[in-house]
Amino acid sequence: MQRIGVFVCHCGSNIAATVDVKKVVELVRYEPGVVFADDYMYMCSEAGQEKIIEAIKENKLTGLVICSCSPRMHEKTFRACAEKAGLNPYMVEIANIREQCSWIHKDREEATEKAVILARAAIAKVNLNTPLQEGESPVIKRALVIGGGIAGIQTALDIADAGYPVDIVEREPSIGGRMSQFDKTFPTLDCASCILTPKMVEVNQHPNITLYTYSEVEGVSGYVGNFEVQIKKKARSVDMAACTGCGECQAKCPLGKMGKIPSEFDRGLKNRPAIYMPFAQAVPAVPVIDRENCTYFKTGKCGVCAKICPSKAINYEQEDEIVTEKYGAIVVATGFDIINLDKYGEYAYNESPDVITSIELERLMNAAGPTGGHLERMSDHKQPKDIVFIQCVGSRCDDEKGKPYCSKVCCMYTAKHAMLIKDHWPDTNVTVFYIDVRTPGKNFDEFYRRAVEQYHVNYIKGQVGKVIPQPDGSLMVQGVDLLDNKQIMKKTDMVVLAAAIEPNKGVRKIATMLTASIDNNDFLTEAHAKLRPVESPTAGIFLSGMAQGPKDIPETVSQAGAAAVKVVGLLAKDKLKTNPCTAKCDPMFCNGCSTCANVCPYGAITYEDQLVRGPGVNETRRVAIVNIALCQGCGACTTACPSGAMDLQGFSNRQITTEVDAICQ
Amino acid sequence: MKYSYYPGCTLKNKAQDLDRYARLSAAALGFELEEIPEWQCCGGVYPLGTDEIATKLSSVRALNHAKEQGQDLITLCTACHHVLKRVNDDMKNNEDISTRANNYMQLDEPYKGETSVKHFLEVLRDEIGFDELKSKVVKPLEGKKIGAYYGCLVLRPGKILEFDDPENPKIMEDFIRALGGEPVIYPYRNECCGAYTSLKDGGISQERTKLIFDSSSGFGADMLITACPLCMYNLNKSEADSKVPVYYFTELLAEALGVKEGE
Amino acid sequence: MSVNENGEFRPLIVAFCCNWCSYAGADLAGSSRLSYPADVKIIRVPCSGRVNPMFILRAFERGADGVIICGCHPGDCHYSTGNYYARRRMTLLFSMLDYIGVENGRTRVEWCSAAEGAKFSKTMNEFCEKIASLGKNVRLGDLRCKD
Amino acid sequence: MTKQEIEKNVELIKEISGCDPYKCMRCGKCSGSCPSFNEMDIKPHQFASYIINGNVEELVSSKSLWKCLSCFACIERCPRNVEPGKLIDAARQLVERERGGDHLQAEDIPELLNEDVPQQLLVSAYRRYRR
Repeated sequence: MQRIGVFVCHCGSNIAATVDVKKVVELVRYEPGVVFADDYMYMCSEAGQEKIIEAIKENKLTGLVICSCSPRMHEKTFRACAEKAGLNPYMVEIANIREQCSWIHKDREEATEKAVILARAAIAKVNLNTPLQEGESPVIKRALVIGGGIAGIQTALDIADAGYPVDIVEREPSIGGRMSQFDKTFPTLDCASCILTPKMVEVNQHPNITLYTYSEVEGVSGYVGNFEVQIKKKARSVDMAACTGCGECQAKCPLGKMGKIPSEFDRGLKNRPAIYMPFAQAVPAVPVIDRENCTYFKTGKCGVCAKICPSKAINYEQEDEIVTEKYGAIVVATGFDIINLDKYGEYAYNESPDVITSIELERLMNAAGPTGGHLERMSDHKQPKDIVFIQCVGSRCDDEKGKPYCSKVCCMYTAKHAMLIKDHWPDTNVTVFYIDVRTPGKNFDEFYRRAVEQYHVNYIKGQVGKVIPQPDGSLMVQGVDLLDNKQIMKKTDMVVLAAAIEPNKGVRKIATMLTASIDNNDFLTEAHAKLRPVESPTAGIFLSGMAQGPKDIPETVSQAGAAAVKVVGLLAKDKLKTNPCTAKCDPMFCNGCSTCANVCPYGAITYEDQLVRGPGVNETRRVAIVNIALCQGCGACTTACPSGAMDLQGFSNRQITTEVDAICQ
Repeated sequence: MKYSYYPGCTLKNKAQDLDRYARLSAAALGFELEEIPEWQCCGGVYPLGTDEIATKLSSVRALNHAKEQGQDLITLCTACHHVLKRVNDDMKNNEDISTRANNYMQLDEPYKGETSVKHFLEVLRDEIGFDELKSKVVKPLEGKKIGAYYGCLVLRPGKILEFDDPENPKIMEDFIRALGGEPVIYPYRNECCGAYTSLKDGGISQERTKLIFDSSSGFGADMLITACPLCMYNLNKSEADSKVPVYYFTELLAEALGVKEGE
Repeated sequence: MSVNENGEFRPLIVAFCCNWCSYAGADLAGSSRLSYPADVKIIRVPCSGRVNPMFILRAFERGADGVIICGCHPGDCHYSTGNYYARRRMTLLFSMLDYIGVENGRTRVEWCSAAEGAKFSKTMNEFCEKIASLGKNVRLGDLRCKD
Repeated sequence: MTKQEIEKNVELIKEISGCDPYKCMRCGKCSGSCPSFNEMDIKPHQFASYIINGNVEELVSSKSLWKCLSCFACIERCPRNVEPGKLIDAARQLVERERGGDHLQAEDIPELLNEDVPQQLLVSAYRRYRR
């Protein structure tokens, strides 16, 4: 018989305001097995834990029930506390009377009654708990970073500097990501490539970093400390070792002059050859052949690049290659893109070349961009004298077209764009239509105010209804000034749309492979929104950058560093404790039918011939064996098992049944 | 192919051309418009109120008739198209309206939005196909720069009508191309002409139609086509200097198919 | 099942929630203060695939008026496939239960992610309303437990 | 209107329109789209706040009711699914359903007619302006 102690937490007034904790203590005191019951203001506090330890020692407790917040919050805390007092940590059960009781019910009597029932269920379960021992599994001391933008780069550098090998997998031919497309960065206006390029070079030269560019993650298996990942290195058609990056090939590619392939890097504002480096500072400085467009791959004729390459690096025969590597931790830094604007026909983005997105404007203002940094209209290559910015295109929407969240960076980059334009071409009129200007961040509001006060950028509160291309090539912007209560018809030369940010399209596939959860907007979810912001709920998976939610560069770099620290903390361990709540087979009932192995997602079940001895049985037969290093404790096998031989420790059939009984009294 | 056809009030009267040329063209293209017997007026306006039931019943009758015939329901007038499609959507997706309307109707089998409502243009695009139409053209409208005037009722709300992209439609432009004309794309093609208020309040329509003609003429249109008798009336009444002739799209269709003078 | 002092029927509802998505969704409903009736009592399981039909039968046997199983959305299962097994298994079980008189409305499988606190609360409210409209469950009860 | 009447009318407008005015974030895209903006005294982006704040009396006596063209531009473009066009239509219903609320009298029709007026203009005017 267990000797159970029940501890009811007030959680300040979080629980006590709705649940009569004293009454709970009185009512559970006489439950079977309970020898001690008490309440306290904050059970999770130092003093609260001391109280528990004392009670365990004084009353020789063998099991604990803590009636408190969600086990997802403090189960670990109380298990550690039990362990301190010499009790097996798996003899602790939590009755969730905060999130699932006091916070959602208003009626005190009702909530108290429910709290008692939840406590009873936990007590009933502890009565059947058995001490469980955590296993151990080794940690592979190597990390994988998916995505080579500023987030991935920073995470990889920090891990590598701590002394652990890191691999970066980047889908594009070069690392650098979105930031490499930008011109200047807010709020200090330093040049994006000036601060990014050195980091890219450092990544390339770091002895602890291996780069897989033009590569994608194809498959992931394993678990924290022990992932096995397949990486597909797409055929570059260029021998990386031989290529010197001289650029002859892309200069001579006949398709370069024909201007048929829009450059992805320049967002279609410029064309590129079929063999290309996305931009001059690409890392690695090795071009790729875009096989879908290359004449040689389409018709078998051409071969100019192979002929002129001085180092004979072109290899048309190269094939995709799959590399398999093992990692202890994986960081997802897949970044973002902006939404497709096809559904926003009212802004004439598809009709007029002079309606552009902010990223296109970055390229247009970038000295290395398609116009050499000269701001011009794509229709007639004239410098615009009047520019209108439209904010929140697809952000903060509650319809089918847009995104419900604030994209967070648009207010600041628009202020940046406005100031840079005014700086270079002071006689340009700049107007910004905004709903709200959101500038939380160090020196951010000052930055925005500078745009208004020093540069006289015209900020109009109100949204634009329609952008109307005019026969003379200008654009008429029909919007509203909500503060003046006037409809505005404004003639302009160029319109820049702050399109909503969305997670990179590939993230869904990657999240599925990693069993990392994503939210309704496809952003990766954190293990805890406040307390574990750079970890995925799936152990061993970490989050860095925009993949987790909209954020600017300073925030991304901080998060990237935080993710790196978490990874290093994991890799620094030689062994990890494994979840002891694993499946266990009772050979007495097992007939080796293989049903369990078929449903096990981890391949943790094997079979062996065993001598089974029991009442009326004495034979050697095939029975299931669970590999506890692989078993993750999902319990699929226990439900599938036709003979009831398979059970899950910590969530056994008897334990759950007794919980059902306790609730249905 | 046979379709149930809902002409609507105006096509029997002021907009007989829209109707007549559509029938001639349909015959030339090999499909038949079978007019619903004893159809009732749709009311010309979709009643937005969620509690408006009686005003939707005439549409439900037409829709149910098409269902009984096992045919799709075709309209030409954009207002009828708008009303019928939206009522049909209510009958399909709004349980409350559907139940109450069916309670009134006392049909043998309740109507649940089974009929598919199509605008004549949609039939051309989705059933006949513009390529096929192009091959049947005998008198292509060569050299004609034609602006399509959609108006509002045929496009919006896009998620219910599902006619075309409500902000950047192209069905009428594709139609013009199929007839051999040159479509002129101008931004006011989906802006309202103010027609609903023109009976009591002509001022707005004058202002709106001027914007429409200025924009279309500015981009080089020699003529406009429309599917809406209400827009036709309004555009015709415009006093804009930039005014160009306006035709029903079916008239150009009949002309291109060489059946305009037939009868 | 219980009847409160006003003679009002208070259903007894057991919810099995997987640890990774729906239990977290229930927590989120709590921290967002999105209420649902206290009639719902949640039992935490590692995965919806852990829910043995035995548990559901036991609940009805002991007087539950409704049982709901919540798991991760298809494709999002923490263990990859557990919810698919749960879905298939429960389809069969529920049709069997319906056959013996435990109406389909009393049993339900619902997907709820860790981010869907609002959905969790909405689902529970709907389910409670449904059970309240169906009234007390009279089938499967273990008569030995009754007075 | 008494306080009760106002509350009743607010509820009625919400019910008839099927819209939730609380979803409005005051972005003004409706007013930036409205072809009749300059004709209106209460502007489309204000409809929601008039209802939220219970200023129903002003709203129902506003000329905006009769100036809306029912072009659905605000409904199409509203990023929050508030759909101001439906709100103003519901306010118009409220007026027309009152005794004597008709905005168009049958005896006025002959004067408004000309030989080109299409039938649907009359039909729709009847439906829009009369109970």
